[in-house]
Amino acid sequence: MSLLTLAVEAVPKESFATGDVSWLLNNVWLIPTLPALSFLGILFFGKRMPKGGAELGIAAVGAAFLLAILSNVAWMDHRDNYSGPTDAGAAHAEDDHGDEHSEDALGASVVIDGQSEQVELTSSFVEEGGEGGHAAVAVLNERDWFRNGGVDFKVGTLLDGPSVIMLFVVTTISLLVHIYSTDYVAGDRRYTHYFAFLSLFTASMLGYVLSSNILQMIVAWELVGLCSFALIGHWWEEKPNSDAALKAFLTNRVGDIGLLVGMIILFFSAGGTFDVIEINKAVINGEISQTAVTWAAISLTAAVMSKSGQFVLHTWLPDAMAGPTPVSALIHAATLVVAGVFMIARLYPVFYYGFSIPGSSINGLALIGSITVVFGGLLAFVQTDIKRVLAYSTVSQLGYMVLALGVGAWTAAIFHLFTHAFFKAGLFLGSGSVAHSVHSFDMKQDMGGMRKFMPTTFKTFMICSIALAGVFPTAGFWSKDEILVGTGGLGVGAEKANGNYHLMLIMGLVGAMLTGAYMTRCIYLTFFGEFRGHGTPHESGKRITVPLIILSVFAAGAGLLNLPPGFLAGSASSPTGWQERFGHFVEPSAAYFPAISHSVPSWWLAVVASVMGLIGPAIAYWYYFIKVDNLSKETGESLTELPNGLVANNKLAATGHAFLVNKYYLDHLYNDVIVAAVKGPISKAAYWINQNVLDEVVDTAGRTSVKAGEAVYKHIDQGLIEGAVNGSGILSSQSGQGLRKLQTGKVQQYAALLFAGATILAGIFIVLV
Amino acid sequence: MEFFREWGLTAAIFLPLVGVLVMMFIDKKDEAMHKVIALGTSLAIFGIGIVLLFDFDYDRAGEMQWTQQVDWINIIKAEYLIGIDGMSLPLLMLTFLITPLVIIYSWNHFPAPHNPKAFLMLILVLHTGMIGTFVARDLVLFFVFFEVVLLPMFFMIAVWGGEDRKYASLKFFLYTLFGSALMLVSFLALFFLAGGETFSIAGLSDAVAAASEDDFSRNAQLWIFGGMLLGFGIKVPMFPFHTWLPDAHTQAPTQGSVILAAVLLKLGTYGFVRIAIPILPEAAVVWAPWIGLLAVIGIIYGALGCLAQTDMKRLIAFSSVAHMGYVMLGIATLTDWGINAAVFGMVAHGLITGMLFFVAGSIKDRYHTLEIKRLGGLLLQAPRMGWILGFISMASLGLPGLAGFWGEFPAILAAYNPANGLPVGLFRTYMVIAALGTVLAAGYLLWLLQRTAFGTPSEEFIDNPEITDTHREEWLAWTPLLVLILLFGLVPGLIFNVTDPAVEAQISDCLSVDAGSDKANFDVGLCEKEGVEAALANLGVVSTADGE
Amino acid sequence: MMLNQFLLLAAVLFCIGVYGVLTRRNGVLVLMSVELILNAVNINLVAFGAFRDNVQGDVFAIFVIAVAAAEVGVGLAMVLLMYRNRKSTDFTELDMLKG
Amino acid sequence: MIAALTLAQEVLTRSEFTDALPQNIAFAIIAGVMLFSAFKMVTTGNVVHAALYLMIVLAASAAIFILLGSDFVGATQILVYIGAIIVLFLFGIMLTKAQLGDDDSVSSERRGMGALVGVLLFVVIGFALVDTYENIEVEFSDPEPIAFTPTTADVDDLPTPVIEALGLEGRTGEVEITRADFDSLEPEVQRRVPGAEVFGNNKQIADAIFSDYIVPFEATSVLLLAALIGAVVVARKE
Repeated sequence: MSLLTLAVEAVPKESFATGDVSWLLNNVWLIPTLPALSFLGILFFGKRMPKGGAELGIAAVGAAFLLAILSNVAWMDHRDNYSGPTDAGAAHAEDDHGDEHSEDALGASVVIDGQSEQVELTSSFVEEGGEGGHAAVAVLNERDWFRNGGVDFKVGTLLDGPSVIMLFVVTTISLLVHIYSTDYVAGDRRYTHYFAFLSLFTASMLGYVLSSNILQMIVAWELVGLCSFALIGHWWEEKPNSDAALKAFLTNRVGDIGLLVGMIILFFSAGGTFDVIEINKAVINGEISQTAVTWAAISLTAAVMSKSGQFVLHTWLPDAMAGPTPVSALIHAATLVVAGVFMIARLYPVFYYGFSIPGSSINGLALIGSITVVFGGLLAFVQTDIKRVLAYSTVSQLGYMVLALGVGAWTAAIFHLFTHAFFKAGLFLGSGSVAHSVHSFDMKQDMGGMRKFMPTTFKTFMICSIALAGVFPTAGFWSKDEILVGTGGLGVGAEKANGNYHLMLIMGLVGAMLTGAYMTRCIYLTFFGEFRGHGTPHESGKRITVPLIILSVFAAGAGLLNLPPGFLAGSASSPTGWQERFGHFVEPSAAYFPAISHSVPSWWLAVVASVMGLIGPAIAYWYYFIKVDNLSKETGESLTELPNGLVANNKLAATGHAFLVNKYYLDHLYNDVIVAAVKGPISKAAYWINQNVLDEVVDTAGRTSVKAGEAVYKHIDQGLIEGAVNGSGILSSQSGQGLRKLQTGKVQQYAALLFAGATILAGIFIVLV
Repeated sequence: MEFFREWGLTAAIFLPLVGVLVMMFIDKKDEAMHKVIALGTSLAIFGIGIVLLFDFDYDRAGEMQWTQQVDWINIIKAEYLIGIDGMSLPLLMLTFLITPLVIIYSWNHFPAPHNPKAFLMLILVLHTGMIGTFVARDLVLFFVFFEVVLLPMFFMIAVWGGEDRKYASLKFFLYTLFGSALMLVSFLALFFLAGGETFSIAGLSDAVAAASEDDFSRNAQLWIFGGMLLGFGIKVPMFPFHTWLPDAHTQAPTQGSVILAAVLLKLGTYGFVRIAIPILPEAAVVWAPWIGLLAVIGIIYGALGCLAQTDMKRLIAFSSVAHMGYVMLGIATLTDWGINAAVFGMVAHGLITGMLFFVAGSIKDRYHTLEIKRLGGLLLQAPRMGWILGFISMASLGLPGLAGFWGEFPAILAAYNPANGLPVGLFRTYMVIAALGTVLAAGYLLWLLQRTAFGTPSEEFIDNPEITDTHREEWLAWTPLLVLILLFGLVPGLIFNVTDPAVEAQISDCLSVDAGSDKANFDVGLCEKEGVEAALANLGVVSTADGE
Repeated sequence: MMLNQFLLLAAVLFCIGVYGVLTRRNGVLVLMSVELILNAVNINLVAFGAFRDNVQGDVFAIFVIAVAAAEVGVGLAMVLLMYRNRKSTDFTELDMLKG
Repeated sequence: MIAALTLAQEVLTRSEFTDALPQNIAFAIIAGVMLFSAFKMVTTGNVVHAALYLMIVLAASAAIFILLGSDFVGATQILVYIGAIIVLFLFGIMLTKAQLGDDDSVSSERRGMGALVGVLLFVVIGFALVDTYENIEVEFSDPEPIAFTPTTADVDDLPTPVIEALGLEGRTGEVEITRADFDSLEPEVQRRVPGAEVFGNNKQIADAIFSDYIVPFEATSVLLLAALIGAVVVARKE
C-alpha cells in the first residue's frame, strides 16, 4: 500500500450478485455531490459570476432535481420488477401490505436512458437469506472510509423507499426556494454567501437521507445544523439574529448528546458496526438486549426532540424565523426539521422494539408527539408575527409525524412528511411574498386586506392552508387521516393497527381542530379586513409566484398518491391504480425493516376527523370573518380582534334583555369562554410556560454555566490551584507587593527550587531503587 | 534510497542545527538572509518528510521503519536509536509542516523586539527538539530532545512575549522542568529495575514483561507510571496541572503559541502512547480510571474556564485544556479506538488550535487588543478572516466533516467500552460527561464567534486603516492548515489507516494484561474485539456470529 | 573511625552552605557560602580516599581547591562589576530575565 | 537523664569509638568548631566576621584532612584558602564598600525557605548515607609509606626498639642496616631507623598528579590562567 492508494483504496471487498439495477441507483452519490460542488464553486468564484453565484446553485440543484426524479422513476421500476436472489420467500412480511408486485404500468414503462441493463460490478444487493427472507431491494453501494481497531468502516449510499422519496422532496423544495430567493434576497449584501449555504444545505440533507451508516448520518446531521446556524444568522449584524442562530445550534447540540450516546450504544450492541442495515437486522433478529435497544431509543429520541422541534426542545424553532423566509421554508419547515423524523424512520426497528410499539396503548414517542401536536397548535393562536404562526404550526405538524411513528404508522408518518413539506413550504413562501411587499411580518400592524393587492399569493396561501387544515380532498386530509387511523384508538381500525392508542387519537383530533382555527385567524389577519400598513403593496414577481403555484398544486394533489385501499377504484382485496402507491414504493419490505401491520382505513373516522377539523375553522371564521369584520365595518377601522371582548360582553350579559339578542349567549359561550379561553388564557399560559419556564430553564442553564465558569475560574483556578502552586513557594507569592515583590530574588528562588527539586528527586530515587 | 532510509530522519533532526550554525556567522542586520536560510532549512526538512511519506510502507505501518541505530553513551547503555511507525508519522509530518508555516507567517511580522536572527534560530532549535522527540526510540534520547524543546520556548516567551512575559515564561519553564525531572527519575528507576540492560523502548517493554514480581514489583511499576503521568501530564496539560498553559499561551508571541499548541502539547500525550502504556501496561490499567477522571474534569473545567474568559487568546488556551481532555480520555480507555482517536485528536488539535492562535495573533496585530468586549464585526471589516475564524471555530467544536470531530467522537465512543480490567460503568459515566462537554464547547466557541465576528465594529475601531483583510503571508501560512482540516475531516482514513496498525501493535500488550483487582464483575473480555463481544454479552446479545 | 561521621559532617556543612547561598543577599557572602559547599565536597573526597585507601580522593580535592580559587577570582570580579554598575551587591536586585 | 547517660556510655564504649579514642575526641572538637563557625558564617550580619568565620571553617576542614591522613591536602587547604582566598574575599568586601559593622540587610527575608531546603536536603542525604554506609569504618590498614636508604649507624645512637628488633643488644660501633634488615622491622619501629623518612602520602599524590592526572592538571592550569584573564577583563574599568 502506498500513500496514493491510502486515500482512494475503495475496491469493494465483497461482490454481491449483480442484477438489472439502473446505473443511476448505483450512483446516487451524484445527487448530493452536485450541490456540494456548487457550494465550493459559489464560495470561491460566486462573487465573480454575473448573478453572484445564484445561477450555479440553481443549475446544480436543478440537475440534482432531475436526477432525483429519474432515480424515483428508476426506483419504481426496480421495486416492481426486481427479482433478486431470494425472491422466492418474498411474501412473508408483505402479506399485511395488501399489494404485492403488481404489474402496474408505473414501473414497467420506465427505461433510464437505456442504461438500466448495463450496470454490473458495483451494485450490491442487500442479500438476505434469513428465515422468510424477503426480496431485499435496497441498493447499497459502499467504499472504504477509514480503518479503526482493525476493521474497515465504509461510506456509501443506501437507496430505498424513504431515501428516494426524500431525494424528491428535498430537491424539489430546494429548487423552488432557490428560484424564489433570487427575487426575495436580491440586492442583499451577502447574496452570494446565501446561495452558497443553500447549496451546502441541500448537499448535506441529500447526503443525510442517503447515508448507509449511522456515522455518516451523524456527520450530515451536524452539517445541516451548521447550515441552519449560518442561515438563521444570515443577518448577523443584529444581535437578535445571531442570538437565534446560537440558540438553534446549542439546543440541537443538547439533543446531540442523545444522538452520540444512542449511536454509540447501537454501535457496540450490534457488534461493532455503524451500518444501518446491520443494526436494524440485529435489532429485528433479537441479537440486542431489550435494555440496550430501549436505552438507544430513548437517547435518540432526545436528538429527535431537538432536531424536529418536539415539545420541550422546540423553542429554537420559532426563534429560527429570524432567518430569511425562503430559508424558513426550506430548512425549518420542509427538510431539516424532519431529519429527526427521518432518523426514526431509518432506524425504525430500534424505536419499534425499543419503545415496544406493537400491542401497547402508550409509549414515549407517541406521547411526545401527541403533546407537541396540541401544545404547538395552541401557541400558534397568540402570535402576531405570521412566520411564528407558521413555525408553531410546523412544530405541531412535526408532532403528528412523531406521533405516527410512535403508534407504528410508519407509512403515514412519511406520507405526512411528504405532503407537509409542500403545503408548509408554500405557506412560508407565501408569507414571505406578503412580507416582501409590506416589509414586515407583523400581521396586526402591517397587514390586512392583502387579498386585493396580491391575488396570486392569496390563492396559493388559501390552498396550502386548506391542505394544512386537512380538508377533503387536499393532501393534508389523506396524510392526517392515515395517521389517525394508524393510532388504532377507540376501536377505529383497530383490527390491523399496531396498538390501541386512544389518547393519541384524541390528541390528534384536537390538533386537527386547532390547525384549522389558527390558520383561519392567520388568513383573516393577513388577507382580509383593510390594509393597516404603509405604502402600496403589490403582487410579487414571477420568480416568487411561480414556485407558490407549483407548491399549491402539490398541496392540493399530493394526497392522491396514497389513496386508501378501496377508494375510487378497486376494492380492499385487490388494490390497483393510485391506491397505496406511496406506501408500496416507499415502505421498505426488507429484512432490516420490522414487520409492522397496517391498519385498515375507516370511513367513520375520516368523517369524524373532517368534522372535527372543520369545527375549529368554523369557530375562528365566525369570530373573525363575521364578528370582527362587522365591527371593523362599523368603526371604519381595520380591527384585528374585538376591542373589549370580556368586559363588554359582561355588561351585555348583565342585562337579561340581551339574552335573546345574543342568541342564548351561545355567542358568549363561544366567544368569551371557548374561543377566548383557547385564544387567551390557555394558549397564553402555554406560551407563558414556553417563554418563562422552558426558555428560562435554557437561559438559566446558560447563565448559570457562565456564572459557574466565572466562579470556578475566579475562586478555584485563580484562587485555589494557583494558590497552592504559589503558596508552596515554588513561584513568587502574590502577597500584594506587586511587581517589585514578584521580581525580588528570582535568582535565589530559582536556586532554591533547583535544590528542592534535586532533593525531592534524589529522595524519590532513593526510595524507589 | 537505502541510504536515505537510514539517514533521512537523522538529516531531518540535525538540519535545523546546521541552519542555526550558518546563521550564527551571518550578521544580525542581514535579515533577509536569515529568513531565507531558516525557511530553506525548514522546507528542506519538509521535503525530506514528503519523500519519507511516499516511501513509507503503509502495509507495515505497525513496525518501525527508517530505523537507525548507533552507539551513543555506552556506559549507560543509551543508544542513538531512531525510527518511526504509523503512530508517530502523522505527528512528525505535523511538525514538519508547522515550522515552515510559522516562519512564513513571521516573514514581515516579527514581534517586538524584532531581532529575526535570534527568533528564527530559536525556532530552528525547537524544530530539532520536536522532530527528535517524535523519532526517538531510546528513553535517554527521548529525554534529551524533550528537554531541548524547553529552553527555546522559554526564551521565546520571555523575550518576545507580552506584558507579563517574565512570570509566564518562568512558570512555563519551572512547571515543565519539574515534570520532566520526575519523568527522568521514572526513566532511571525503570532502567535499573528492568535489569539495567537497555534504555530502548522496545527492549524495556520486553524486559518489564519478562521481569518477575520479585525483580520488578507491581508496586514499583505503579510508582514509575505515576512519575511518568506527572511528567507527561504536565506537558499535556492535564487538569489540575494546566495552570501554566493559559499564562504561557497568553503571553507568548503568536508564533510561540502556535508551536506550543500545535506540537509541544503533543509531546506529553505522545509520551503516554509511545512510552508509558506500552512499557507498563499493567500499571496503565490501574491508573487509567484516574487519568479518565482527570480527563473528563479537564473537558468540563476547560469549557467552563472558556466561558469565563474576556481575552480571546486566553479563551483559546483554555479550550486546549478541554480538547486535550478528549485526547486523554481516549488514551485512558486503552483500546485501539481510543488511542487512534487520541492520535487523530492530537493532529486535529494541532491544526485547529494552531490556526486559532494564528488568527488570534492576526487580530491582535490589527486591533492591538484581544479583549472580546472591544472586538466585534470582524466579518464586516475583514470578511475573509472572519470566515476563517468561523470555519476553525466550527472545526474546533467538533463539527463532523472537519478534523476535530474524529478526535472527539471516537474517544467518546471508546469510553463506552474501555479495555479489560477497567470499570465499565465509570467509563460510561465519563462518556456522558464528555458528550456534555461538546455542548459547552459549542457554547463558548459560538459565543466567541458571535462577539468577535458578528455584529458591527465598535466606535474605536471603525474606519481604522490598520484593520485590513488577510494578507499574503497569512494566506500562505494558513491555506495548508485549512485544507488539511477539511481533508482529514472528510477522509479520516488518511490518519486512521496509518495509525491503526501501529496502535494495535503497541496496545496488543494490554490484551494480555491480567485483569486488575478493581475489575468490574460484568467486564469480561479483552481490549479489542473481545471487548466488543464482552459488551455484547453484557448487553445480553444472544449471538454475534453474523456480526460481520 | 566511622566513615559516616565524616560524611555526615560534610552533609551538614553542605546544607549550611546551601542555606547561605539561598538566603544571603550580599554577593560576597553568597560566594563564601559556595566555598562552604565546595569544602563539604572536599571532605567527602578525602574521606572516601581514606576509606578506599588510595590517593585519588586527595588528588581530586586538590583540583577542587584549584578550581575553587579560579571560581572565587572570577566570581569576585563579577561581583565587583555588578557593584560598579549598580552600587550594590544585592543579588535580590538582579533581574536576569530582562529582555 | 539516665537514658542520656546510658546512651553516652553505650556510645563511648563502642569499639569503633574506643579503638581510636584520641582521634574521635579530636574529631568531635574539630567538627563542633567547624559547624558552629559555619553556622555563624551564614547568619552573622557582619560581613567581615563572616569572612573570619569562614577562615575558621576552612582551617577546621584542613584539620579534618590531616586527621584523615591527607597532610598534603590539609596544607594546600591552609595555603590556598586561608592564605589566598580569604584575602581575596576581604579585598572583595573592601572594594564593594560593604558596611563593616552589623548589617541586617545582608540576609534576605526568605530564611524559612532556605532553612526548609537545607533541612530537607540534609534529611535526604543523611538518610542515604546512614542507609548505605552504616557501620563502615575507615581503616588505616596500610602504614604510612616510609622511604629508606641503606645506611650505617652507631649502635649507641640507635633507639632501643630498633636494637631489640634487630638483635643488636651488646654490640657497639658502626653497624650496617641493610634493606632486608629494614623490611623485617615492624612499621612502628621502621620509622625510628636512621635513614628512614616518613613521607605521608605525598609521594603517591605527586605520582598520581604527574602521571595519571597530568591532563586534568594541565587543564586546571589553563583554567586558572583563563580565570585570571577573565577576572581581569570582567573587573577592569572601561
